[in-house]
Amino acid sequence: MEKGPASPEIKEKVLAYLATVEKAKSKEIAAAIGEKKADVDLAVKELAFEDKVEYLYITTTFVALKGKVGAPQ
Amino acid sequence: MSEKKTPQLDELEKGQWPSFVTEIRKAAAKNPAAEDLLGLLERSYEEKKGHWKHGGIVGVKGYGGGVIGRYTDLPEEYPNLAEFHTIRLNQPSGWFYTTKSLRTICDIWEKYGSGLTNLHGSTGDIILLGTTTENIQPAFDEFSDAGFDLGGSGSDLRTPSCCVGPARCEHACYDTLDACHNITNEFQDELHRPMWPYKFKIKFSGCANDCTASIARSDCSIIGTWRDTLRIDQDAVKAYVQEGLDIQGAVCDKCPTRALKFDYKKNELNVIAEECTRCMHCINVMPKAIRPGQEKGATILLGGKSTIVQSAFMAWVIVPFMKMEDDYEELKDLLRRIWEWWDENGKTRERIGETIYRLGMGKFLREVGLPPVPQMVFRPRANPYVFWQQDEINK
Amino acid sequence: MSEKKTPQLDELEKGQWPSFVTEIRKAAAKNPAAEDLLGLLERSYEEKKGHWKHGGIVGVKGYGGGVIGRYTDLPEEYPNLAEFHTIRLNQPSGWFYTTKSLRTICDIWEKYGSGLTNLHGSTGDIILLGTTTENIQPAFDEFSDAGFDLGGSGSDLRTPSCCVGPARCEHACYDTLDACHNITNEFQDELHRPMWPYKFKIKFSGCANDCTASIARSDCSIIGTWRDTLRIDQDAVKAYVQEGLDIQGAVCDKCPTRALKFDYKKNELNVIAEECTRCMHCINVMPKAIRPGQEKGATILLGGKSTIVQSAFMAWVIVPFMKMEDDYEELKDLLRRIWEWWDENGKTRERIGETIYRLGMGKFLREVGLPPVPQMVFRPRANPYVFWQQDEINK
Amino acid sequence: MPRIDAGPPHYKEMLPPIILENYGKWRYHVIPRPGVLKHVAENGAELYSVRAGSPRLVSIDFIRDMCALADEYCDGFLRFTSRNNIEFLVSDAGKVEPLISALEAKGIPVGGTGNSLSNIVHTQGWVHCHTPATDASGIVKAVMDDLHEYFTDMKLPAKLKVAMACCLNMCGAAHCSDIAMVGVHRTPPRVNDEKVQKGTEIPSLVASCPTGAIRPNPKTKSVVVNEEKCMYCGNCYTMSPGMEIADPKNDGVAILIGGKTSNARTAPSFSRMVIPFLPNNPPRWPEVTEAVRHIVEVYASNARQGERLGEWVERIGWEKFFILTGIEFTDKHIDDYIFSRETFRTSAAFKF
Amino acid sequence: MPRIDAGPPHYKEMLPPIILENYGKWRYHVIPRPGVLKHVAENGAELYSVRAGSPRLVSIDFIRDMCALADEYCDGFLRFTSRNNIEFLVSDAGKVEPLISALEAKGIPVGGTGNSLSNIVHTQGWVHCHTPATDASGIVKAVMDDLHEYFTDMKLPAKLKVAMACCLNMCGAAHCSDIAMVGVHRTPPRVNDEKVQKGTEIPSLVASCPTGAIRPNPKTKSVVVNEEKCMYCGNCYTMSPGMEIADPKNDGVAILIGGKTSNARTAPSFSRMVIPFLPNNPPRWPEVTEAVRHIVEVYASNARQGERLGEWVERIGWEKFFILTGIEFTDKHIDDYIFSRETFRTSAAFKF
Ligand code: SRM
Ligand code: SRM
Ligand code: SRM
Ligand code: SRM
Ligand code: SF4
Ligand code: SF4
Ligand code: SF4
Ligand code: SF4
Ligand code: SF4
Ligand code: SF4
Ligand code: SF4
Ligand code: SF4
Repeated sequence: MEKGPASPEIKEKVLAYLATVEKAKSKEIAAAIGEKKADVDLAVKELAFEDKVEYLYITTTFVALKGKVGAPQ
Repeated sequence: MSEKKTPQLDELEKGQWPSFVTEIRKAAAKNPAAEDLLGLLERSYEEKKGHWKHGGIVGVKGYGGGVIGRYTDLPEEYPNLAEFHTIRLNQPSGWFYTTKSLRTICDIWEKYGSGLTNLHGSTGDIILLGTTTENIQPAFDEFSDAGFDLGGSGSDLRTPSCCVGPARCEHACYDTLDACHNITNEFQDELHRPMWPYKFKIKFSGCANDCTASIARSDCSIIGTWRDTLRIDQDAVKAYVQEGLDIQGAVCDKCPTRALKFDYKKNELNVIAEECTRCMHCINVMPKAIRPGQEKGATILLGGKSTIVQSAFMAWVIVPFMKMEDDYEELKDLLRRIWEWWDENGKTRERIGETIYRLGMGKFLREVGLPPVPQMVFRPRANPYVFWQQDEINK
Repeated sequence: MSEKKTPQLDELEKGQWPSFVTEIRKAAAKNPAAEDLLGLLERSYEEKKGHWKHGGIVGVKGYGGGVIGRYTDLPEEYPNLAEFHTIRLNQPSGWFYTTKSLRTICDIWEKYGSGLTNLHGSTGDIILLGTTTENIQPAFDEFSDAGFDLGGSGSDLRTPSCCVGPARCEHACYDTLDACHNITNEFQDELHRPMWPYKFKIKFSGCANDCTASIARSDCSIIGTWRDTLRIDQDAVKAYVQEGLDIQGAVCDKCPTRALKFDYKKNELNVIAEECTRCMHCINVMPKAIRPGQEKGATILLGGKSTIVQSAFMAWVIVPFMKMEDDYEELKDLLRRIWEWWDENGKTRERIGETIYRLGMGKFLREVGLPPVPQMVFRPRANPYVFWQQDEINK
Repeated sequence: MPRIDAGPPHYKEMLPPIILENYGKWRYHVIPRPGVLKHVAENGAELYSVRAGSPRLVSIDFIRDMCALADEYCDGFLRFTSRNNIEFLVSDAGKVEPLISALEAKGIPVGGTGNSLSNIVHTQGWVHCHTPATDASGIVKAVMDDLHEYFTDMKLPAKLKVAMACCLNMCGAAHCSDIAMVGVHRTPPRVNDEKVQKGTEIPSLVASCPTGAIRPNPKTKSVVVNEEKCMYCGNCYTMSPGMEIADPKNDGVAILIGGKTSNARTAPSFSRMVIPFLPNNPPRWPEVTEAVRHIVEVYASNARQGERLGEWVERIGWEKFFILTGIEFTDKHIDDYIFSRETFRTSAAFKF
Repeated sequence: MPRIDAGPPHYKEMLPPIILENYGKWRYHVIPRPGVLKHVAENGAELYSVRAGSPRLVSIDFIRDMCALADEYCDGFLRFTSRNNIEFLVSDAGKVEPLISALEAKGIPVGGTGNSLSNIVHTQGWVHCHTPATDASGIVKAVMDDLHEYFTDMKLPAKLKVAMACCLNMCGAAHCSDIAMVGVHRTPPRVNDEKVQKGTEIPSLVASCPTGAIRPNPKTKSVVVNEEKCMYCGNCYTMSPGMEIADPKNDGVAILIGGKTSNARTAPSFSRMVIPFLPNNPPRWPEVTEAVRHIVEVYASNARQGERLGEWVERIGWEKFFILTGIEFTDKHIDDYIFSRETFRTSAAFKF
């Protein structure tokens, strides 16, 4: 199933939201910006390729702006 | 190289079973991280505790999983273990390899990693144990060029795996290798970009022997079966009698539903079709004489997981019989509906089985659109606490 | 008297089974409350709902239970049901009566009540249905003079009951009637003065046939058993063979542990003593030939109750074998310790089984001082979530 | 001054001489005909117990009638069973048949022994309780009329224990019976704020709800019910008369089957729901009587000799039970409460 | 530019010609000797799979060694099993024995087929994980050394599947294995406030505790543990590195037995705890190896042919198992968690 390109507006909204938090689950992002979760997932995917966000595995997987959360001390 | 003493580990090089210590030592001969690992492990053996910190965030561009960050808590003493991450490579269906492909993996891993591996991880991946943050991306790039890709980790679809199936087993009721490969490729996004409440595992077994232990180890367990009647070759039955097999005792008496009748006089074995639950026992004992039926497919079970935290769950039947054909569209469609429901309803770190247990199977079935059938339960509920829907009551 | 039409109830006077409507009608002929009951019940049949209010507080001096207050919600229309309370009389062990004692009850109830009864209530009491607040005390006084006493209600010990046992049954492994009577008398305070988190029921069955359904219906179920080996009379076995009993099929094959071996040639039946679980099946089928062993006593089970609210619980083994002798001191002592623990730990309206389920069997056993034994479980725990005590760990 | 805490009468005062003499010395029994147990003592003494059906809800006239019979045929001794049958204790073999004739003349059935249907253990219903979802005595009468032949005959594969409970409190062993009829609600309680305010402890009421469906409503000093979460158990109504749960349009009867309490052969087991709802159709509840008869008949014609209802179903499998009876399987049959997990089929072996 | 989401290599590229030709056309198999499976295709083609034990944690040198053998004896094709054994896929019958000799010369055992002990499914332990209560590879090595004969021979009543998990996360099928060794903690986590403050979401941490033992401590901006309620599951440590649960003095190994996942004969079943704790005694864990061997031996000498460990215990009863093995039964064997109820003996029928 081809999902097509992500919506640029949603990508912006994701980035804007992530700037306000340390990290978030994509479900939370979707709720916060009022978009469908599937669309947010797609936006996050592209943003990850663009090196703007990254996935963090901290007992469950979160999304954060790239480099915002560091390695454990 | 190393001069450090490892008296405890040395003890584990004795004995008849091949030794993992010997393996680490082999790697240590060429790789300083592997060498430090010997020292660190000896220390753990002395102190009876591990020396690894909580995982950190490392990865490959565009991927949200497939790498497990690992750092020792004694970086001063074991500097080569300051970063010692794991890469999970998606194994080929059925864990089949050419020596060429395995050698390629070894070569790349020699270059970028400790030279230590697990063949395989419990989920099924090729586990490459120990590399640095810096080396992850270049290692991935080379593996990718060589035709390999990352497996899953985090809150995503985990690397599916399957039994040897039709490649080498006479019992396979569907093509487990093809199904595993097809589903894995279909859901690359789900595998590589974690976005769910928690992990989700799929395992494919070709028959009810369940050689991948899927019912215990996967959220979705796909077990081959048949809808018609098992097939008995009476000549082969007679041959088994000749060989001295106690058909009554070893086969009929152990059939859970007593569906098999052995006629001593004619040396004939017959099955009461509607009684057979396709448990595989008789076929296992007499593979030359008994075979699955011809209308083959799979039973889909959901919810398996291990103990943490709500207790272990075994997967339970949600579709008694599904044909495994047409590019698995029916299965894919079902998986999508299940994931959507779980994503909507699951709490963070809640496996699908736990979500259904918490919210009720009725709600799940209604919302995912699966018809309730008695095959879903060992027995109906003992309590009368039924939820009625608005359209079922009298206003 | 009554001119009111009861077309629906009339339908229930038809048919072969004796009719409770006919019974109410008989009482109605003499008693206005019983007459009103016919009307009220007909109304319930029309409206498909009950017409009784939540119970109220009524009772006998010095007693905290034994009377259930009941008021109709239609007192204007059915003035004789404005008060229609139930008196629970403690039945004699085994529900044995002389006609004289029954007639005495009838006479007193004719004087003070509606003339309607349940022989018996589900817990075992003589249920006297329908009297006024005013009449309760005088009725009690006369019952008391006639040798009867109240049963339990509310958060107290409920009226214990027992199977017919040694009075008429060859299987009885202890004296159920004596035990029931003795325990009832020992715990009159607990029976008559509610002081616990909730109700507590005891039922006595003489063997594992459990003819009082104690395992399902009582917090404490006391089931007769034996410690040695069941006794087989081979002559009687041969007689059953003569009569045509299929001993292999009807007895041996249905023994849950396959502990019985029938020798076709000698017509002899033997038991593997250590395999027998004393389920009673073989004895039930061949009472002339097989009897319980000689070292008799009882298994004590705890925690049975019906469905509200945590689901139904069946009672489980807490003492595999207890001798039922010495005035039942061992049992009494155990009951006191259990009640003390429950009183200390139970929440309001929490049955003992629910308290143990919530707090854990380990804690219960340790604090009540019962030794853990494998007989307490069908199987050990599947999870590894063990609680360790301070004195069991290394400091 | 009445005696206090004197306890029940001593049972020994109630026992006929033959029992006093042979107490604990019974050797074996046989069932010479349906409804009659013959117990033989070690010394050869013979006691005949004639078991008679009773509606349980009886008038003193009925009791006096029975006493008259007991005086005539058994020297004034009788007992009741744990299932509310009457047992006449006859020590003179010659009096058994005359007693039976006398009982039958009065319309009292004799039976309930051996492989038969015994009396239905039941509860108060609309006759005396405040929480019923249906009547008890009425359904019991209708079902016993319908299944009468199974009481007077011993033609079932094994004993058949039927129970009736008029609400989910399940007074009786409905939860462990071969067949249980249970009164059920299907709509959430309607909160009567006024009644709740009067004398209900709000915290206890909130705590009483097993699914956490009740929240306090500080404004009204009462509570509100989250209807989505409510499973109509009625426990809140037991706590407060303000939680009006009775709903004539939707209350009715559920059927559960396959429980037992004896330990013979198989462990005691819970009854399982096979019909989640049948309507309340007084006076004779035809849907209920038909459903019960149907289950009894399918059982009687399919089970093996000696197999209790639940043992039969467990042997053939529940999926087969639904096929054989034609009863529809729905999402309501699947447990979604605390111990649901153990009921899910965690196996790929089942029948189609 | 690396490929993204290209997926794993196609399995068909990895299959030897004999498999490509007979894919889905296998007719039956036999086990000519321990460690060798002979699969015969419909057209009579014969494939010999030689199964060899592996420590799983292997170096690239080991893999290259195995590749060399595969090149020599099976045209460069091999596979691994779901229990981490290596299978050499030999299409030339004459090469089977030479291959076995070559393997044995290298100290690689051949076996694990039919009624034998197969390889132990296991996990990371001190080698790579952050949460272990014990090591995995070390115990596995010690146990496999000790039980070697059961791998190379087929003298057990049935297949024996052993698993090892180094903490209660139980990575692997330990919860459904014939024998499972599981790393356990026995003391509550020690809260390291500083670490908790750094990067732990307190509400998630509190919610992670299954027994509600963790409460927030607003003063320290950390949490406190109610030690009475803690059952040492370690889930809080997974959530936060500040919940230090590892305790060298008290961590160790529990033994669970009797699980299975196949549907043959009996339904898949969970493993049950029989030894709640054995001490961590590296390097060879003598208490653990002895306990496992003892259970295997009692099973081997008591079970019937074809009976899996759990099937045997369920037939004889767990009370009998404790007698036969002499293992002490304690309060720790009795479940006190969510699904405890189903494990209680609600029956008066049991063995003494
Ligand atoms: C590597 C592996 C063990 C091995 O040596 O083989 C493994 C290792 C870890 N598992 Fe696992 N699990 C591995 C297979 C499993 C399995 C078995 C399976 O997949 O068949 C299970 C049981 C089945 C299941 O999923 O329930 C399993 C159940 C867990 C759990 C408990 C999850 C649960 O809901 O019950 C956790 C805890 C968690 O996720 O926070 C966990 C967590 C972990 C973590 C990530 C530790 C953590 O808390 O973050 C471990 C990383 C170790 C490391 O540093 O390398 N691992 N884990 C396995 C993955 C290899 C692979 O990809 O092939
Ligand atoms: C009269 C009787 C039914 C009958 O027609 O036989 C009865 C009637 C009531 N029961 Fe019961 N129970 C009666 C035996 C039982 C039994 C059976 C038994 O004792 O063997 C049970 C199931 C076993 C058990 O105890 O769990 C039973 C389980 C309940 C429950 C649920 C308790 C639970 O924890 O599961 C309640 C609800 C409550 O206590 O609030 C209850 C509550 C009631 C109340 C008091 C209603 C209430 O909520 O206040 C009923 C009074 C009716 C009335 O107005 O007369 N009754 N109740 C039985 C007592 C007669 C007697 O003393 O001989
Ligand atoms: C009179 C009574 C005891 C009492 O103190 O009142 C009684 C009396 C006898 N029972 Fe019972 N049982 C009585 C209630 C029970 C109950 C409880 C109940 O019905 O609620 C049970 C457990 C029910 C269950 O399992 O769900 C019960 C399960 C048995 C069994 C086991 C049946 C089975 O195979 O599961 C036997 C053995 C047998 O009949 O083979 C038995 C056997 C007997 C014997 C044969 C014992 C004897 O040797 O005297 C008595 C005659 C049985 C008969 O009716 O054929 N009795 N029996 C009860 C009669 C109730 C009635 O009126 O029908
Ligand atoms: C190679 C492998 C599949 C794979 O894709 O890797 C496999 C292969 C076969 N299995 Fe399996 N099973 C394999 C793991 C399993 C598992 C999973 C596990 O071990 O974790 C199970 C379920 C375990 C459980 O129940 O706990 C499993 C349960 C069976 C059974 C059912 C045994 C039983 O009676 O319970 C059979 C039937 C039999 O052997 O009679 C079976 C039969 C077979 C047969 C005979 C099928 C065939 O005709 O080819 C194969 C040879 C069995 C042998 O070793 O004697 N296979 N088999 C796995 C080898 C693992 C190993 O190295 O030992
Ligand atoms: S699960 Fe069935 S088909 Fe797959 S390898 Fe095992 S026996 Fe063969
Ligand atoms: S597959 Fe299992 S259930 Fe079916 S006949 Fe064979 S042994 Fe019986
Ligand atoms: S429980 Fe046993 S002793 Fe009591 S009446 Fe029933 S069969 Fe007899
Ligand atoms: S009492 Fe039950 S377990 Fe014991 S021998 Fe008889 S049938 Fe078997
Ligand atoms: S079952 Fe319910 S309605 Fe019936 S008597 Fe018991 S409490 Fe009352
Ligand atoms: S009926 Fe039961 S579930 Fe519904 S609100 Fe009342 S207590 Fe809660
Ligand atoms: S079982 Fe526990 S310690 Fe072992 S690898 Fe899995 S998560 Fe780590
Ligand atoms: S170890 Fe488990 S039980 Fe103990 S505090 Fe942590 S999460 Fe809670």
